[in-house]
Amino acid sequence: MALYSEKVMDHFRNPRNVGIIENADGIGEVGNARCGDIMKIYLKVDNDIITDIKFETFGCGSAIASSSMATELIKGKSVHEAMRLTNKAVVEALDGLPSHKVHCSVLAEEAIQAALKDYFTKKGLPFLTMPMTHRADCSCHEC
Amino acid sequence: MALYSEKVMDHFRNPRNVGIIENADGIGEVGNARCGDIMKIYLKVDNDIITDIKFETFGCGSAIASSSMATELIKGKSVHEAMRLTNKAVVEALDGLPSHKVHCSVLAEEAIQAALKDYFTKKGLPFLTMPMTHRADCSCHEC
Amino acid sequence: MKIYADNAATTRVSDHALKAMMPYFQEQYGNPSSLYELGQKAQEALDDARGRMARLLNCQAREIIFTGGGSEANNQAILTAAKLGAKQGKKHIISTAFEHHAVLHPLEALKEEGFDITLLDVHEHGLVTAEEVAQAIRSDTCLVTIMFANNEIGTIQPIKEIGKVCKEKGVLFHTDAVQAVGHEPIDVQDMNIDMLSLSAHKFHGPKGVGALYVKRGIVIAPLIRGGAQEKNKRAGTENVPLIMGMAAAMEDACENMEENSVKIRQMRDYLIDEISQIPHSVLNGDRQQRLSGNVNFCFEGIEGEGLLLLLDDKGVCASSGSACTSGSLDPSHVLLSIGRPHEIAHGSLRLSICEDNTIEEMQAIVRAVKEVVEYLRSISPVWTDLKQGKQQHII
Amino acid sequence: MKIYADNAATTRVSDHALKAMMPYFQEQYGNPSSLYELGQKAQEALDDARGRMARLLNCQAREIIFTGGGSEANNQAILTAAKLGAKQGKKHIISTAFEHHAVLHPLEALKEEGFDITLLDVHEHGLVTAEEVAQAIRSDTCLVTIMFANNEIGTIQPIKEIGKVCKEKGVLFHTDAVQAVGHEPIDVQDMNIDMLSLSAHKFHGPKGVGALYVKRGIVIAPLIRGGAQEKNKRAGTENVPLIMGMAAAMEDACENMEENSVKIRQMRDYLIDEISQIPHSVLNGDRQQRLSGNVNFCFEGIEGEGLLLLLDDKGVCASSGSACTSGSLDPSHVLLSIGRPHEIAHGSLRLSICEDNTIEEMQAIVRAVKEVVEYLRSISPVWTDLKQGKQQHII
Ligand SMILES: Cc1ncc(COP(=O)(O)O)c(C=O)c1O
Ligand SMILES: Cc1ncc(COP(=O)(O)O)c(C=O)c1O
Repeated sequence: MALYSEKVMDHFRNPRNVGIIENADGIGEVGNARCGDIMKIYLKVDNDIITDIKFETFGCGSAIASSSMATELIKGKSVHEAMRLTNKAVVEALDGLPSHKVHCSVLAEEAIQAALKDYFTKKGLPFLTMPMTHRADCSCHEC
Repeated sequence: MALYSEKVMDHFRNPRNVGIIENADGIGEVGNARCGDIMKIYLKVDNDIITDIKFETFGCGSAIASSSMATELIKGKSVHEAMRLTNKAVVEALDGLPSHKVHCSVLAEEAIQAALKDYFTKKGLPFLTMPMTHRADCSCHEC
Repeated sequence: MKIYADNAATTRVSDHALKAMMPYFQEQYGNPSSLYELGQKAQEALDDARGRMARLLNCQAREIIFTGGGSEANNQAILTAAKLGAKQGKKHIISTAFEHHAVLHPLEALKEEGFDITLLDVHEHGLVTAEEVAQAIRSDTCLVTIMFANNEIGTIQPIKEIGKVCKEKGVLFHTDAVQAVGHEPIDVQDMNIDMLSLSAHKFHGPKGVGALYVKRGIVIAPLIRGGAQEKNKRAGTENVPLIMGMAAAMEDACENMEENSVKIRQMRDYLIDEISQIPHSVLNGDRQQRLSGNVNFCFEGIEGEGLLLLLDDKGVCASSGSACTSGSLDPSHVLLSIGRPHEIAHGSLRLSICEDNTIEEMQAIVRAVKEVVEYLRSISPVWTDLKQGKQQHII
Repeated sequence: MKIYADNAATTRVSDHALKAMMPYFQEQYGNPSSLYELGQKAQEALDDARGRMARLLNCQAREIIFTGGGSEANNQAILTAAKLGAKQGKKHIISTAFEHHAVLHPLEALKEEGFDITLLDVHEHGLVTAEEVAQAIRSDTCLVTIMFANNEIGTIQPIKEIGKVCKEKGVLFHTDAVQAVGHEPIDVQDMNIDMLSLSAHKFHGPKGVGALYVKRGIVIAPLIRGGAQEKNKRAGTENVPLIMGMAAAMEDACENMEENSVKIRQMRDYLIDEISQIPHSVLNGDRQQRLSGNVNFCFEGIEGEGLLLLLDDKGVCASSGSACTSGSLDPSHVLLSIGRPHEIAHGSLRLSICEDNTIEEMQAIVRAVKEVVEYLRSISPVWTDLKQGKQQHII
């Protein structure tokens, strides 16, 4: 397939960490069905380490692959490391995305940020978002 | 060839009555080189009968074929019969001409009229042209 | 093995069409405008193709212009009507909300030039009525352009009735029949069609060639200007081989139409019946007034692209709307036009079948669709919410 | 046996080009906009063809738009420049008197829209100079469009020098290179060409497909609107097979250009030398600055159509000007532009040869031309007058 890299197709066809975590320590959901993409991330955190992570995604091939790759990239990492995950890292790990699909990687980053924020909030800790100047704009015309 | 009928191609390839008559009794020349068509008709008349007729033509395939056919149609006829030759008769005898080539048959008619007029004039006889309402217009844009 | 179920996007060139093209690439390759035999033979071939196509539409050969495809034909038809309209001070055009972009985009361009465009509603079933057209016609209407059959949801418009209305009101009527030619019976005279666009690659002819029928007496505006080809109405050396392929394919399609559509409709109905069993799915477009080969569904809780990619993995070639907008992230304007909300419109599947398909293929398609929809729902947060009652089902 | 000597009208599709096309009619027939593998493979093929053609022109792949031929490319280039010009209030266009109708007719249409068109004189040799272009450029000039090589008399314009002038003056420069691509070395960057039109069937590719090169940064106006193909610049399902044939043919033509042109030029020079011996004949167009394969003569006292028909009878396929105006009764505007009087311009012959021709064929052509010219003069009243001194020879 010319549209997507082998890596994208692999993560799309065999997404890692699909599912739900009951009693998750942090949950983040971004996107909306109008735009055609929703990602939901569930975190299990033990001693600041992300011991388990799951996702559910409604969206195109690259949205599913981005979710899968993003969860892989932070699984087993500390929440602080996870906060530094950028969409760029996701795109690179996927061997690239077509330009009109880059917004999927942005969504994945945002979903993880949202889950982390939920985790910090639940713990009563302050949450400082990273400056996200590197972000590609969402190119969906509807939102 | 789709452009021209078999008849046209036959008269173009093997034109009848090509040439010059020295001391002709009537000569007619019509058209001009600017427009791409010149026909010249030579008549030999004996006792009002066209005993010989020749033509020279500068022009396209249908101009040559029209000259050839027109001369055939009046050869051996009386000058009065010849005066009634119409371009329509030439077109019909040729099994048709493409619409943008009909003016060639008109030229042939005119060339014969001109030659007859010359004959009558030389004889000091009045010459009454036929009303030529049936004529297609010359479609050459230059004249 | 691959199952090709995207015949509305394009079709495989038939053996007969290919055979009709072959002599014109390397043997009868003359330019039809050339005087010598090689050229005149090409001209004769063109004349012959034009005559045969005209017969199939019930028009005269000189009423057909060959174009580089359906889009070009649509653009030229609309330009023609706009030029004629502008001359008479009539700058109102009526169309529908779910036309192909090759109609909508030229209309948008005309809007910028001061034309007033009315896009009729196609309602939930994807159909307009002749009465609605009649009501929309104004004294300054210069064109009604309504597609014969929709390319996404396959609904067939009441063209004959619309033609009658346009004739009565004296308004030009164009129909984009790209999806209909070779699939539905068409008679331009009986249906009072003034202009009609067609494209060869939708009926097993080659891509990149089409035709525009324009009723005698209508002054056609050229879109491509230059040489005197097509009686000065469309410049460019004629694409002789592809035109011969188009004529052959159109003949086959029209002559075998009845037989083919019985077979195709049977497969289509099987697909519709089976896929309808998937919970929270909905057929798009009227079930009766639709192309024999068109199936179009929306599934709640999933998005179309993933569906297509996984179907491809299972050997099924399908689409989620029109092929030419697949790069876009927006949901199909056609599905929105029949009132599907955005969230549903994203999850669509079009299957378009032809006489070369088999019932075994249909069974495989149904299996694949059911599996893939179920899988994608299993990883969808939307579906989870629906299941848990956190959101209400729309369909 | 037929001798084809009208390669400027169209060419025979090469074996290689045909072979490149064949897989895309019945096997890789997918729509390049489709998501599934069959479609994506077609897309990859298109990308590949685009890249290969770009390399041959020394431009980037994204600077190439595929079109339905040379006429369409010319129309789109001119439309693009006109739209850009009109926006800036610049409505002056410079071209030459002997452009192809696919340039002249769009320019005439623009004239009606208020554009001012300067057609440069091409002088007796059929050449313009860069200085003349420079002098004609005004502050409101939005486009210079000058053909690379003339289709009738084969003269090659000083494109690089003209490109330099246009660059210096900041004016868009388009060249109709339909007769030059595959025959003359072209480097759009080195030559400062902003837009370039080409057509496959002039270099042993198929008819009905071409391309427009547009330098990055120039906002291209669509001529055919609709789907998102060609990045929204040219709607319509891509003609994959023919595009593949075009790329293959262009590669062959460019790669073998030097070798071919040595051979072709030798045959051309033989023809010119021999035909020049016919009394009262004249070569049209500069002898040096001309296409390797072009021979064009006027003969006094005869008319071209008869010449062509009789040559055809002798097995020689030739033309008297451009193929696409052969239905016309007017003499060629190209011959008039180089100052040939009407009476001479009617009696023209174009022979355009390619690498598939042989020197034996050239000998047969020369014999045939000599015989036919002599015969037609023998039945021409004009020739009689010239012989008898009643008219003066012009040539
Ligand atoms: C110089 C030139 N420009 C444009 C064209 C038009 O090309 P096409 O016939 O592919 O539209 C031709 C030939 O027909 C040509 O010789
Ligand atoms: C309804 C309709 N109109 C127009 C077109 C455009 O035809 P083409 O791709 O031949 O330009 C298509 C298909 O692409 C279509 O389905």
